[in-house]
Amino acid sequence: MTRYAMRMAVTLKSEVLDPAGQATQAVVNERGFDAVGELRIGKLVDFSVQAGDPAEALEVARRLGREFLANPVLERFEVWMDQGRRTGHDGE
Amino acid sequence: MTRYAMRMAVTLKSEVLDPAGQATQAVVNERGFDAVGELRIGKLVDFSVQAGDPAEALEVARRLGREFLANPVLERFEVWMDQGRRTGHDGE
Amino acid sequence: MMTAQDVGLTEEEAVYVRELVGREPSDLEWGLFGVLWSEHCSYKSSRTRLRWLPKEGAAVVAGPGGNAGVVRLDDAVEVAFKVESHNHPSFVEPVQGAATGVGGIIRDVVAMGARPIALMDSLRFGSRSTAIREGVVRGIGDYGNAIGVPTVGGEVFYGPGYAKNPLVNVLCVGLRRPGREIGAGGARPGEDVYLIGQATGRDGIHGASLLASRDFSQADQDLRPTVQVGDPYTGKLLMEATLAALATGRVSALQDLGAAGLASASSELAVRSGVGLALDLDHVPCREARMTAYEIMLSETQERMLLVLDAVHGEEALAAIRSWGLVPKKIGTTTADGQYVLTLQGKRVAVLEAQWLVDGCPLKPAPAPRVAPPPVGTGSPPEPVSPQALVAMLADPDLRSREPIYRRYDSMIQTRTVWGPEHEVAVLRLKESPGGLAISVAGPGRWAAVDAYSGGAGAVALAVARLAVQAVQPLGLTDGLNAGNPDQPETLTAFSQMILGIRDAALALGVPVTGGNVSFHNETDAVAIWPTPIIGAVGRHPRPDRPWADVVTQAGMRIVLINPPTRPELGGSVWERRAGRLTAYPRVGLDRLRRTVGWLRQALLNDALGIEAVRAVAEGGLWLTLVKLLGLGGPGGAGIAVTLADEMLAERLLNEVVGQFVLTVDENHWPEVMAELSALQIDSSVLGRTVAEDGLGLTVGSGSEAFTWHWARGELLAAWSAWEGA
Amino acid sequence: MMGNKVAVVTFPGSNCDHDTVWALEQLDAEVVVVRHDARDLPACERVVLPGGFSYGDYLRAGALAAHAPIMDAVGRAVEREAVSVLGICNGFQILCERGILPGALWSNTSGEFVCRWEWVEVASPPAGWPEFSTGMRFRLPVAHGQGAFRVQEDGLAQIWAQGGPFLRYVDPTTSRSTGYSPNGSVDGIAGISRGRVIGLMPHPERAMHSVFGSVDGRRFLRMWLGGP
Ligand SMILES: Nc1ncnc2c1ncn2[C@@H]1O[C@H](COP(=O)(O)OP(=O)(O)O)[C@@H](O)[C@H]1O
Ligand SMILES: [Mg+2]
Repeated sequence: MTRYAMRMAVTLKSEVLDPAGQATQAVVNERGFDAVGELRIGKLVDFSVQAGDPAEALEVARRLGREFLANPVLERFEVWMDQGRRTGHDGE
Repeated sequence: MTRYAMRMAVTLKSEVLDPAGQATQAVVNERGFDAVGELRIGKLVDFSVQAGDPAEALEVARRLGREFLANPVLERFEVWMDQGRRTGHDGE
Repeated sequence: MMTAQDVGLTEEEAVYVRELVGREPSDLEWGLFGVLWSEHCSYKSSRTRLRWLPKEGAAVVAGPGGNAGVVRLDDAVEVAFKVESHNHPSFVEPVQGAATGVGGIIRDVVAMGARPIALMDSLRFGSRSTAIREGVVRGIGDYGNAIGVPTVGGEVFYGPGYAKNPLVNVLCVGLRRPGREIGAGGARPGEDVYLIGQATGRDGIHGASLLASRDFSQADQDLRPTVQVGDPYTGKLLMEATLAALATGRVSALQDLGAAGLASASSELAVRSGVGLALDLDHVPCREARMTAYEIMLSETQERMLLVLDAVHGEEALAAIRSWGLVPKKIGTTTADGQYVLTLQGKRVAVLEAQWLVDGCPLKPAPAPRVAPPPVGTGSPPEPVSPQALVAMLADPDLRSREPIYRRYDSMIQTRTVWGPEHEVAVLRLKESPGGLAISVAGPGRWAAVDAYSGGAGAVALAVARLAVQAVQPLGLTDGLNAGNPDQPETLTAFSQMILGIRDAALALGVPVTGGNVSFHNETDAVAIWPTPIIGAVGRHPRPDRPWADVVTQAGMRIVLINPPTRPELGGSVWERRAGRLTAYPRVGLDRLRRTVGWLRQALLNDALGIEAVRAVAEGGLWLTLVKLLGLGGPGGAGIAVTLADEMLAERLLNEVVGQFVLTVDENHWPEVMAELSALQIDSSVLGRTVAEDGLGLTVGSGSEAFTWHWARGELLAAWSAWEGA
Repeated sequence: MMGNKVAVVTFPGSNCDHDTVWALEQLDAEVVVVRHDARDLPACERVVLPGGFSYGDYLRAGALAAHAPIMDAVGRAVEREAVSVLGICNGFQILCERGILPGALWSNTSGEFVCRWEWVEVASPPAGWPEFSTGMRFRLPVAHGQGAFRVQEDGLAQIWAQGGPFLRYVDPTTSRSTGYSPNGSVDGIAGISRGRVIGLMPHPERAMHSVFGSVDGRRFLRMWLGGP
């Protein structure tokens, strides 16, 4: 079994309004960042999955996204292996 | 000027307590996802930057992270160009 | 190797430590002395002065010394209450600093075996510190709302010294049944010591203990510990688990973990209980790998409690804790040998006497109290009063509506709140007793800016006056004392004066001080705050289902001012500050106030006197009191028409001397009221009457010289509530 | 009238549970408190999911509680139409997260928690509760950070096609319910129903006595219990 570092992006579906993102963008534009646009705020979930192989780890991660981490009414998610990140159990 | 799609991950520093991640992981483990560990919840900010070249866009994005999007006391951020994502102004 | 300086001790203190221990202490031992002898934990500059405060009172069940004071409300209910500051952390990280401040004072109240039922917060900011203010308000809401304790009131004031030294003082009130005393003092040798709650991380090491015990400057940025993050969810489980464990009757002693974490909690528990303690640090659940003994002992991770359980029946308490999803960990035992021994990986890493840590620090002597003669309470020449200036004043940051702040707090949860933050005193109806509870908090910082004595006395006077308008006698006071660097002689003198003012007022008004908090070093880049006393008061409300009105409700009532000013006393007022000056706040006439509140408490209960609405004059003076009497919160029941003499108009309308009350009295009963007042030699003057026409009318002068200003309700309301919080 | 045995479910972090029990008991309901980790509901006609911050409202309000074992039991009972369910505030959020009610409750547009009194109006009485008639108003407090009701476009159309949402906020300045909300709810929706399941953001259990500002919560809960 290996521990795979995973990263999931949970974002609002593109047709869904993002008031928080809009408010942040308004502030940011006001404070001189006028080149910044289309700002939207989502969630980023880092976690590890103990699995036999990468495919299995991804499968677990996807199920986690569907059942827990994203709200299907308004959100979508992408998940990927985060090779750069070491999990706490590596080399300790 | 080109509009570059950027993505920023804002995450809690590793030594900072993440109550949301902790509680989420506990429930997730209890409900059958026992292979999942080290779960931490951060923010994901998608935005576009209008700039002359990618380097300039990245520079603006980094400044945005430092000055607005991340709280330096608790958080760190990474930002990257998100080639896959089309910004709203392309072909729409 | 650790040096004495590294842990914040002075040369002399280090010499004294070596003498006590009789050898060169280990790094860990130095660290323990460092934090426990810090200003924050040892009270070395303040303890000798706090002794001046009166502690005795008929209702006092537990005075200063425990985690919170406790007073008896009636046969069914005792009230635990205390104010705690979280000033430094709120500057470093406003949201988490304020949130953990709320969590910390809630745990203090729980540590007395009481269920927290209400919070009030007293905040101070620079007038342009929007980001800090918004963060603090969010943090207070995040924690209080989620843990389910209503925020029923508070106060917010502004001043330049608070820009880089925001103050976040939170008052928590809890209830317990009589006979349920618990504290850190009940452990016996041979019992088990348990730690429950959040796993220990490297959070806030040196935070409250050392950082809050020195001034803050840019150079200290590196010293910034890992910021503690509040976790109201774990806080809620911990609160319920602790109360459930206590209900089993199997808990011998209890101590929350606050400043200086396990080091402070465990040594204090050992000293209070008069037992030795052997802790095995390997059993402390840690969030991070390879934490050192030093880190484990000094960590200020929130949401933790230390319990000592009955050796025979402790299992019952453990089961109660587990039912709330927490995993209690046994981390040591109490012993008979009086020693304080810490073990890590089988090695004894510290062997001390807890007494040395808790009571060993040499205290700074306090000179015998000497009260400076009162300065002449004239204030300064007033600006001309104009209707425009009066309206503009309603939008002053110190006076304007606080609704944009308190609407972000849940003020109603637990369904006891009869009067919440929109009133100047909180009134709670209790499910536990037919009597109610009234809570007030007061401490305008300006009042202590020039004369700390009169500011201290004024804060006590106002807290008491705010209860008196609900016929409530305070059972006890809690005091949050905030000041700059105590090593500066002027700061320490002002601090002493502030305590003396509190003492004199408490004595004159017959109220004991049952606890409080001291926060020094509110000083950044050599700019210090005004000495800031914050007083909380609690008492039994005689009829919580029917509070006395604080707004006019019908036309045709007389409007009366009790104790009208006899001297020009604009010192310390908002009006004066708006004119660019700040002189000493006047000395409150304490004897006059005592007689007045004594009369009010019985007169209000006497329906035959026909007193309808009543308000205490405070910041903003008579002017703001009249505006609020109009009832800006809702549609008016009536309008107000008053007349004031032309000479000294500003002084009459805008002085902030506590002791003045505005009453509306039924026309027919006015003679009886007047007779009672004159029998007690309490001055009063009739200001005018409530009228059918809405709005506020002020006639200045008399006869042919007289002129009248009139403001529509909407105009006043618009000015007062223009602020939208951004 | 149905029996009045009511199960009040508590999750770790629920904090309006005591207030809710207290309110229901004043209306002579027989209340039994059920833990989040129970596998089954007790024999009862009604279930209340009270307000609070279950699991800290971490991740999303109600998201973690939606997976608690007791919610499997609630879900089964709803499918069998064996119980009436009332979700108040956090309870409403849990019902949406579980998919028992449509839509989702998102962060208030202001980004801030809001605690204040609001008027709400019955837009469409839930089937089986003739006591609630269209246009009926209640003055109730709200206290939430994530109370903006949101739904996909077709979801909203569906709600209206089926008669409309249960409750909408009333604009305090115009006294009409035309989309005003304290939190950014779509169409000013304060509560919805589906079958015998009702969810609402305001807190009826806090409006049981005039001394607290209104008795409309008492009226509301009495009707929900099947009384006049
Ligand atoms: N200003 C004060 N007035 C009265 N008592 C005080 C004051 N400051 C501190 N105390 C008392 O000293 C004791 C220790 O206070 P503190 O260290 O703040 O407690 P804790 O660690 O529980 O927060 C408490 O019993 C408190 O009531
Ligand atoms: Mg304490």
